[in-house]
Amino acid sequence: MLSTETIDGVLIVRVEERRLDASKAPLFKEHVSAALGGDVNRLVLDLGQVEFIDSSGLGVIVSVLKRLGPSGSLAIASANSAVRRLFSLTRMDRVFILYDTPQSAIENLRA
Amino acid sequence: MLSTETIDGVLIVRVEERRLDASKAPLFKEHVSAALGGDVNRLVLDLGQVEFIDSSGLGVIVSVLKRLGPSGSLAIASANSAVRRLFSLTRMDRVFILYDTPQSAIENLRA
Amino acid sequence: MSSSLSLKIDSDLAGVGPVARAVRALCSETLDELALDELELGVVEALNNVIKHGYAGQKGSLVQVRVGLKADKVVVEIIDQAPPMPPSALQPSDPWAGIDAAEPQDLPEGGMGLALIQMTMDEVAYSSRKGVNTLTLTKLLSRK
Amino acid sequence: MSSSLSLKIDSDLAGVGPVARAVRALCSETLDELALDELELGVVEALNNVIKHGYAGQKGSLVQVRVGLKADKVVVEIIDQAPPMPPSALQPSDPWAGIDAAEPQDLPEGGMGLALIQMTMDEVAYSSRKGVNTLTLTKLLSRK
Ligand SMILES: Nc1ncnc2c1ncn2[C@@H]1O[C@H](COP(=O)(O)OP(=O)(O)O)[C@@H](O)[C@H]1O
Ligand SMILES: Nc1ncnc2c1ncn2[C@@H]1O[C@H](COP(=O)(O)OP(=O)(O)O)[C@@H](O)[C@H]1O
Repeated sequence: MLSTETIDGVLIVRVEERRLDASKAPLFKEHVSAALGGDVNRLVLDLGQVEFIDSSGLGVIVSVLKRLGPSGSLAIASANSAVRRLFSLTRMDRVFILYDTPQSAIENLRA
Repeated sequence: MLSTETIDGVLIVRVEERRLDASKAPLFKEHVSAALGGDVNRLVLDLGQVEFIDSSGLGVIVSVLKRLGPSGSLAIASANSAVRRLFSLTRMDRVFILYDTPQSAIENLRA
Repeated sequence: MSSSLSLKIDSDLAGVGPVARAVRALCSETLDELALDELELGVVEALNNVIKHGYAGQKGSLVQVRVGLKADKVVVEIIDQAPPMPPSALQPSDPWAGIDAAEPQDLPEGGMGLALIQMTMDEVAYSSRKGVNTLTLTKLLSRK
Repeated sequence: MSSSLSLKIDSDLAGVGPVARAVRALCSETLDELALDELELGVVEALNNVIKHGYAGQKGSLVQVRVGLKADKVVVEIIDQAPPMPPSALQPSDPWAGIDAAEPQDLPEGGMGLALIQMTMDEVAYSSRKGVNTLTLTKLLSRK
């Protein structure tokens, strides 16, 4: 469901599902929680393989942001047009920054 | 429906349709025929934008090969897996060479 | 071309994705990509709600999806026989009110489905008669 | 999950693509990519035949497509009320016999549809009763 990598203290979580929807949200939440160790507070969510997210999937992403706490940051990378539309409809594009590639997200979190 | 380009005497026909099927085969045949001037005999059919071809579309491709005559050659470029499957099911992969890119097709036709 | 499609699926969240993609595919020559993205999202949220809330997440019941392609619009009907939605559910709501000033801790994690249905569709209607609920979602064709 | 879908479309070649993609989407969690490619091709050829030959290329008649997702197979039925296929049409044929030795001029440009339907499907059955023709196409799930 996901794979992770750490670069310069930034945790990259690559979602390996085509759809993050209500049928997968509970398991997705478990897996991301497990990936978040105690001291991670900068995270890039790589959505390059994701074609579709619904409100349940978005809810999990918001819950991750909350878990990172006030000092944490969560950037979104490689969202396709359908996912970008979800973020703009729900105004979550004001809460999360959407980067075209994981690389540019990492650079910005590091800076 | 298609755009053309000539490189070193090789005519490249880029199909600008997602599906080449029975609903479009007659018009496709007209357009390719128009693109084939009198003295073209080496042609690359670039299927990079094509997601699906049925037997009617394949029939048009075969008709183009026939029009090129005994000294002509027709190479296929950038066929996706569905199109490759059609070519192998119909054994047309023994008649046409399928190249991954238009560039490699052109190089081989030129040589 | 005017055509209709009727799909019957089990009330299983795992079936929602394939059906939503089928609806999208059926409308793919009629709507543009942005409208297709919105349609797919609205249909998914509506089906999820029927299964999660109407049928309390239980498999084994039928949900019907009807798609009508008209000259000027696409109409998707979602038909179920679960207990109907409370009328209050359909009142316009904004789960993101005050989001600009909000702390992350205040952001909503749920309760966004109905608002998304309204935002992605041009018209939303709901009727419940003789134990049959019909949610009618309409997407108008953009005048190209 | 066992589910069923029923699509009714006008006998218009322009409608075949969206319907075939909808069938593909519906089976997308059930079959692998290669099987989906084959299913889509077989369904397109069958629908084209009904419209081109059964209904002589005329719009205005109905063609119904039913998709059944079973535990071990996908069954697609194509139902029409056109004059039935001649029994000879269904005899196994090989439009590409002798293709290895053939000159380009001898390659077939048509007459490949029925052969492709047989090659892409695991089972093909045809019945014609009381003016209703049903072509049943079955794709078995590969045992993963
Ligand atoms: N089909 C339905 N049947 C019954 N109740 C529903 C239905 N759809 C929505 N509701 C009610 O409306 C509420 C809001 O739904 P929604 O905005 O989709 O958010 P969520 O599903 O995340 O709770 C639900 O919590 C539920 O109480
Ligand atoms: N649904 C059908 N109804 C009537 N005749 C059909 C039907 N399908 C196929 N046929 C007959 O079988 C022949 C072979 O069909 P096919 O192999 O699909 O090739 P093509 O469609 O290119 O002719 C057709 O030319 C037609 O005479």
